[in-house]
Amino acid sequence: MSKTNTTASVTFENVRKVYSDDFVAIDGFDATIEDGEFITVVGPSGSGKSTLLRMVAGLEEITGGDVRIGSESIKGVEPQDRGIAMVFQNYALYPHMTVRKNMSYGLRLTTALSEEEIDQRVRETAEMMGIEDQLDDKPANLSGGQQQRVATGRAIVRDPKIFLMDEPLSNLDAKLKVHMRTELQRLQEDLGTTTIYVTHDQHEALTMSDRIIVLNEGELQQFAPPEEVYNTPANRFVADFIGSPAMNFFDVELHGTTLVSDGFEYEIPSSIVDTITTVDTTSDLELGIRPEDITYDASGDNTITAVVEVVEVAGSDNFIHLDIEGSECRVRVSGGLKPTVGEEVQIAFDPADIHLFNAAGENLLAGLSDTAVPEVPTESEEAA
Amino acid sequence: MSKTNTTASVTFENVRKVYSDDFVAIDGFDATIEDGEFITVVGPSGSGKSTLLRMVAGLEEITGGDVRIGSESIKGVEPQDRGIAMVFQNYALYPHMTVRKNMSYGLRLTTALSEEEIDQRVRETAEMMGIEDQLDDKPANLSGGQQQRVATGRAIVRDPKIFLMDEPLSNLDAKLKVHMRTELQRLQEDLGTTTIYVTHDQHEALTMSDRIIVLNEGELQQFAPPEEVYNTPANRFVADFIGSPAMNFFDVELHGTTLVSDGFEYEIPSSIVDTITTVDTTSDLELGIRPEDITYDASGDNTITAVVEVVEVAGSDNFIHLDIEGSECRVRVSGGLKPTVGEEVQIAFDPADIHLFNAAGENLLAGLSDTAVPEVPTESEEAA
Amino acid sequence: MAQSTQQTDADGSGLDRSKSMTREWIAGATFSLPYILIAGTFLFGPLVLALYMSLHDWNALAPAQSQFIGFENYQILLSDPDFWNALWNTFYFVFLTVPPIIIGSLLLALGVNRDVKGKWLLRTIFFSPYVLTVAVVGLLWTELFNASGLIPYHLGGGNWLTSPELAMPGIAVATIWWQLAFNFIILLAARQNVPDRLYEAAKLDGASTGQMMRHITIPQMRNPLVFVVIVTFVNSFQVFGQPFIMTDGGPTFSTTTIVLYLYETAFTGREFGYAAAVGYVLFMILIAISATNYYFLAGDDQ
Amino acid sequence: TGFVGGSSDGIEYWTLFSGGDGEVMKSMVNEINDDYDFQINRQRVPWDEHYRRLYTSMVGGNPPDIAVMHSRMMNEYQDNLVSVTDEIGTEPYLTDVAQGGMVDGEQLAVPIDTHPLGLYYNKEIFEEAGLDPEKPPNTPDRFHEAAAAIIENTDYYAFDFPEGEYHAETMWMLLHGRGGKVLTDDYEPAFDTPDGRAVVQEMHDWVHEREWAPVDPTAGWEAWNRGELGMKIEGTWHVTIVREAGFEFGMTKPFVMPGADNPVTIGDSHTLIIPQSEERDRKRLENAIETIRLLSQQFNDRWGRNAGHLPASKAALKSDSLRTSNTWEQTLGVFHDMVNNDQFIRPPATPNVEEYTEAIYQPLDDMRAGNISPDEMIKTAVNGVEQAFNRR
Amino acid sequence: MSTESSILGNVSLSSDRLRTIALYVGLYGTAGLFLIPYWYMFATSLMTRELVYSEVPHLIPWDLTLYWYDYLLTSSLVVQWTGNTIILAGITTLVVILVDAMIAYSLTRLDWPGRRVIFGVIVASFMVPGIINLVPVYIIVSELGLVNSIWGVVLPSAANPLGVFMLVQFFKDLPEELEEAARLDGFSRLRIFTHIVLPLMRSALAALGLFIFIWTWNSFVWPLLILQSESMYTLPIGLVTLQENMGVTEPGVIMTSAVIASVPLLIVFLVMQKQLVRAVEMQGTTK
Ligand SMILES: Nc1ncnc2c1ncn2[C@@H]1O[C@H](COP(=O)(O)OP(=O)(O)OP(=O)(O)O)[C@@H](O)[C@H]1O
Ligand SMILES: Nc1ncnc2c1ncn2[C@@H]1O[C@H](COP(=O)(O)OP(=O)(O)OP(=O)(O)O)[C@@H](O)[C@H]1O
Ligand SMILES: [Mg+2]
Ligand SMILES: [Mg+2]
Repeated sequence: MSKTNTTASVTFENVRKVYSDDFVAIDGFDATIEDGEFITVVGPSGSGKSTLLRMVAGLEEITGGDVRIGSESIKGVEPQDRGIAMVFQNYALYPHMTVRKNMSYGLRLTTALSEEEIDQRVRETAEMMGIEDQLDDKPANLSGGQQQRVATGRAIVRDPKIFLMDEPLSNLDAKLKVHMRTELQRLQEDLGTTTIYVTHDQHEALTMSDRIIVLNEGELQQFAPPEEVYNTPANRFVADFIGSPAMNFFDVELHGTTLVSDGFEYEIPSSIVDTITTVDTTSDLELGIRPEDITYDASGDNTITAVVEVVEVAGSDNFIHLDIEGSECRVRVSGGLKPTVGEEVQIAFDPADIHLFNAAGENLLAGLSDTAVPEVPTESEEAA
Repeated sequence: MSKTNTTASVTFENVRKVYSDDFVAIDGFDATIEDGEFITVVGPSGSGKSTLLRMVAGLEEITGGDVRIGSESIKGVEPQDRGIAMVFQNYALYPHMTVRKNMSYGLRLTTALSEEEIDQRVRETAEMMGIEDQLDDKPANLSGGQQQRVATGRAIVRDPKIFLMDEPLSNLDAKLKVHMRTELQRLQEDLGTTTIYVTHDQHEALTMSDRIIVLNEGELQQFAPPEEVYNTPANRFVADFIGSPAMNFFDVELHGTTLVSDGFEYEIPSSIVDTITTVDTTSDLELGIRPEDITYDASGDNTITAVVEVVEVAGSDNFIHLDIEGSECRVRVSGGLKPTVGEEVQIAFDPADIHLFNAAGENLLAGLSDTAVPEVPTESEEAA
Repeated sequence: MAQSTQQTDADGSGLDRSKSMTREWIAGATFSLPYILIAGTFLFGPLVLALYMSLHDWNALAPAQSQFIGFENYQILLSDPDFWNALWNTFYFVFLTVPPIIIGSLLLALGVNRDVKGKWLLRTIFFSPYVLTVAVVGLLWTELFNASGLIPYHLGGGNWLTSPELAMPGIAVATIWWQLAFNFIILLAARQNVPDRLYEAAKLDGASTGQMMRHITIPQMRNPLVFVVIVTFVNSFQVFGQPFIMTDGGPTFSTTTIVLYLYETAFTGREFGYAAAVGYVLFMILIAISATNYYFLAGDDQ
Repeated sequence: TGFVGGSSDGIEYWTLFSGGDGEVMKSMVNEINDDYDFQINRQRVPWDEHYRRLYTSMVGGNPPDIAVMHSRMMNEYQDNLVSVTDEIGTEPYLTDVAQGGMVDGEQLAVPIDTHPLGLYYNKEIFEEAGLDPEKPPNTPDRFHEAAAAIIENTDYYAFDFPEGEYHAETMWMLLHGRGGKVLTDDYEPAFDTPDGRAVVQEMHDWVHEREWAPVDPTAGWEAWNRGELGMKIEGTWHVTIVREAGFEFGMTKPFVMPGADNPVTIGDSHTLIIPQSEERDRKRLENAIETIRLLSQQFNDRWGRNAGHLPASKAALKSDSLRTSNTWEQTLGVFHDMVNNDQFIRPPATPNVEEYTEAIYQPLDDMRAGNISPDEMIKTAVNGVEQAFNRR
Repeated sequence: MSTESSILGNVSLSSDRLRTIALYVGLYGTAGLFLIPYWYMFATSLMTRELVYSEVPHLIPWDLTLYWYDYLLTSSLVVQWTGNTIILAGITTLVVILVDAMIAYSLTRLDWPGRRVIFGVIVASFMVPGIINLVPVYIIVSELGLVNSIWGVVLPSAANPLGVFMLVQFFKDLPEELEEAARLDGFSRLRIFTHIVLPLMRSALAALGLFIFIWTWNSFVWPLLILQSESMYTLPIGLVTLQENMGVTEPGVIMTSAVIASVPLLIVFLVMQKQLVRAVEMQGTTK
């Protein structure tokens, strides 16, 4: 990879990865990551997130298709020559070397820098990461957060065009995780380095990234900014995977402008009906609605009757588990509200908040919502 | 423990536990758990939760004080004769025995039941737990949730007067945890067995229990129903420990009816002032306010100016980290709101929502809030 | 950097793949080469040579003059009373040593695992014979068993090692003292690996100490136990140094074990081909014993 | 020297001598090294391991240049030894002894000594038992009397005899005295005869009937060393050991078997051999032969004087230095007498020497330990000897 | 619960105590028996000749002498033998560790065809009784001209299947990410092996090394066959040559030589017991 190639965009072209046991881990993956973007890859365990990252890093062979950094294919390029740096889940710090050696090793082996230059770069990076006092410690003597910083520092010091991070925060406890999250985010904004960040924590994905890649079973589900993924999931999988507690789903059929399920009927506006009726069948639909979009104890038309089953007190909010003729439905209510179990209640929700999926799981309202939520994309730096 | 003693209340009387290395794990613990109650014990790691439970179980000796089940002391009673059953964090299933043998082992050893009776009881319990198909499997072949069910089933089958559970769900992943939580809760409601449930997850504690015991460093901090613990924490420790994200704290001094901190001033009603001024000093106070009790972008009097530092997108909600002249403050806002970093904003909060702690950490408004929140205790079954 | 040439073969995915695979193969082969060479030369080569020798009337001083005789050595062996005597002695020795070593080491391991004072001291004492060479063990116990030695003085029986009844038990005692250590350490570690929580659960289930032993400890330690049983069997079957030093097979060949017999036919009798045949028979017996043990002890798992 | 150097210069010479005779051999070799223009690397190999090592070294093709060998062991090696008939010959040596190195008219081994068995006795105990310490028990009757007197008049054991290999040699010696044999010429056991049974019975009775000797040979050895045992059958080499024990001793002919018309002593001899080797050049071979000549002739009187063995060289035997030595007076005179008077036999070199010897001494040891009867002993030994020759 | 159960409680308490007493008696009694041979060895080595040869065995050397030690140290090559043994055991240990670590690394961390088969063969070779091979190995070693050379002793034991087996278990636990991080840092395989794997596996290698060291120190038959000159002997062989004096045994010499042969190892044992325990445990967990 010649140094003149400074554009650090990453292009995946029909990438395929088959492990030696004929297991297809990534299939037909296409995506283009712009220079400077912070991209998060989410998906359930085993969906191929690490595989994707490791192919970019050169730790796994690419079975089919191609990956390009800038305009040049990475095939045949040695890992250390790809201009990438990686942060591992368990940091992969060399336990027997000091922080200083951990950070300088790669430089010493792959660059022609003098000892002084290396030392200076290590020191600058350590200062940036706030670990200058730990330079002579061994990793085992550092706290989790400090280890994380060293791992990140080791990546930064090599001045890569692309950062690859595989669940870099998952070994930290909850509080530290939040802290390091913002730290990493700031850092990336300062450095402007293209970053691919793997996580299975949807929280991290929503918080940190310019755009999110949602993977499932090796296939790309959606590649969009966080709000879009949250508000306009491309399909049922994304809708279910993103959001906590998860979206409620109900099997429904469309009769005229009414969605009919086993336990309730719900009127929808004709604008939505128009969109839907372009599909083959209207009898095998799924209605999705997020717990926070449901109004508890509503009155008026178009409400649904439900019975309180369990009340989960969670401090700031309570979650009410409702039973709608056999289907379960979760509703988020404010912390003060604590109904008695067995109580009957009316709920309602705004048709603008509903999601509708066909039998194949596609979001039938995706186009509609897109226009209905014009503020997407917001402040992502796609154009950088 | 004679069988005629059917009341399954548990009384701790000045209980003390000193480990052989002179480490005081529990000190002067007093509490009474009523028959049929679901009690959760929470506290940070090392606070003595497991120790407390294990003393009841008979796995640790009681160094001082006494524990009574019903009216009789458990001292000198063999564990298997105490009428208790325990579910361990990692289940402690016998790996080399089938599920059936795991469940029947205790019955076979301690009761005079015939093989058929034992078998029937095991089968009934397994059906209740939904593991009847796994009866002939070994634990290693079960999923985490199934193992959890077996462990619970093994406790239930012995028909104990008291369930002891030590972090029974902590080995499950997040989704399964929520599921098993409601399952356990329902089960306990059906069986009505007194339950002492140890967890370090405040979420579980708030959701599941009739009353919560908050422990810290071996000492009882608060013993009250969930809402009371959340709304009227006995002290700063409880306030900080319960609630996520945690409460915001500010060092303040009281000047007249104004709370003065480094970064802001805040007027409080005189009713509160009256309560406070009974204490020694009013210069060393701490003001606490939960992120969800803060109004973002407020106007009018008594507002505080802050600068947006980080925006955490979490789907349904966003969390804004604000900087108030050096102090950090988190605010929960709705998912749609996404301010720019660096923006200046006004925030406000209702004096009814504030908490005030003295230097010793005591909640100065505890009595006040108690009256302000009359619905406590609500539906807990204390009187059963 | 300098990869411009490789950039061009964008379509050469197969090429790229095989190149990097080949590199890993070469690295793998290079790292294994020393071992493979050495093992081939000094372990497997000789094994084949031994088999070849066992099919010959081997003339060691002039190998070229050796005669191929097929399985005759094996046939002779089967009708050789000395072989059967040695085999019988070996089984007797196995019988005398294996159960005490296993049961003894298990008991000591369980005992030391308890919360006793001086655990470290006890472990050190029980483990220490492990570092002794067989020469020292043999000579030491020869002195102890000597007619004027400590053991006959206190227990009677004259010189144990010259009595046909007591010679083998004497060797067995020395062996037990010496070999217990290894098993003891393994079983101690195995016992310490059994999670405490299982005992706590069993305690709540009302199990007595004996029941915990039978229902938790033994099943939980099964794999190490199987290992220890097999290793003890294999070692006892190959016993050589102790009778070699302590009795030289006597009195009247009552302590001549199979390996001692092999050694003597090879180096005293100079019947290398025949000795190789004895070796191969021993090899088969060891495999059979290990397989049987494994089958009976570990067989019903899964 | 040591580990790193190795040792390939000079003549490799393997001996099995240790203790007293080891020291003597060492000083002889040192002297040769000092006085001659070649070097000898003397290697002392443990007694038990000597032949195994020698054989395996020949198998491996790197034998020493010279090795010590008992003449009875020759059979296995005779095809692979260098003949020295022309260079040395049998002339300088006692005829009988030199014959041990001859195979088909070729001289394959050169003797340095012979080391027969004798009867050592403790003069102090003799005195205590009322016996004349200067009248050695050199006939069966005198032996019997002496033993009875010691048992009668002292608290000591009367007698002891060796275990192991020399146990078998002792039996052979006694048997031969009665005209018997251990093996026929066809290597069949020849001791299941009235004479054989008598000998075995006698050996049994020493211990179990008359209780002259302790059951445990180690106890006997220790008692002898403490000066608490009257008489002991031992070889020539024993003189260097018994001198250390600190009591007055004498030695006589071991004619202890009643009814032996032609009593003999038995003794193998140490010989020197040159294993064939392709690696050895002419010069080296010559040096090796020279070494053998020196050890078996020039230095041979010293070997007798200091190591206690009866020298094989006629010249050495006649030399003044030997004749006037202490050793000659204490033991060698008697041994020489027996050799001169045809009261001496050599165990012949047969195949499987070690095996059939073991087949005899194991049951003998067993019988002494009281485990089997004389009849059982003979039966076991007959089987064992047959087995030793039949296996192949 | 009533008085009944509290009586029961007392009974169980005292039976607990009885059990504890039995446990202590059993363990310390056995430990005492275990120590007797050592005591006898040390005591005899310090006894005068009279005591050694006395009719009843003595446990207390009331008449002390260093005669036997003096005798052994001055009239034998004991010191040199000790040196030889240390050198031999040291070199063998290093070679075994290097060779075994290399193949263990290749078996666990490199993907090449046939490695499974090779690992299986190595595991199986564990079962081969060494004695079968004694003669053929000797023939091969002498063909290679290694007789009477230290390498003739070292090489035949250099490929140690047990060592491979133990190290494979350990290398498996080394996080793969470390190696990947190193590859991204531009390490070659060799460099990964020498700079990452070996340093990180130090304690496992130390445990294995100690095990091999003791094993080599104690080996008898093979060095005896290969080392033909007295000045090259190892301690165990040398000591056996000492007590062979035409079938004469001197208990004083025997026990003293036993002391000299075992004391160095007993000291190593006391100092490094932890590593040794670990090495043994490693074997126990291999199945
Ligand atoms: N070396 C390999 N050989 C065979 N299959 C593999 C290999 N590595 C990964 N896989 C399989 O490929 C799939 C994707 O693995 P990958 O590690 O990329 O998942 P992931 O999304 O990172 O999961 P996680 O969140 O658990 O880290 C999984 O099913 C995994 O079992
Ligand atoms: N057997 C013991 N000996 C000595 N100290 C102990 C022992 N068991 C526990 N402790 C100490 O007692 C304190 C309380 O331990 P305990 O296990 O009850 O904590 P916990 O609240 O259950 O913590 P966690 O949430 O980590 O399970 C800890 O500081 C612990 O180190
Ligand atoms: Mg992954
Ligand atoms: Mg705990």
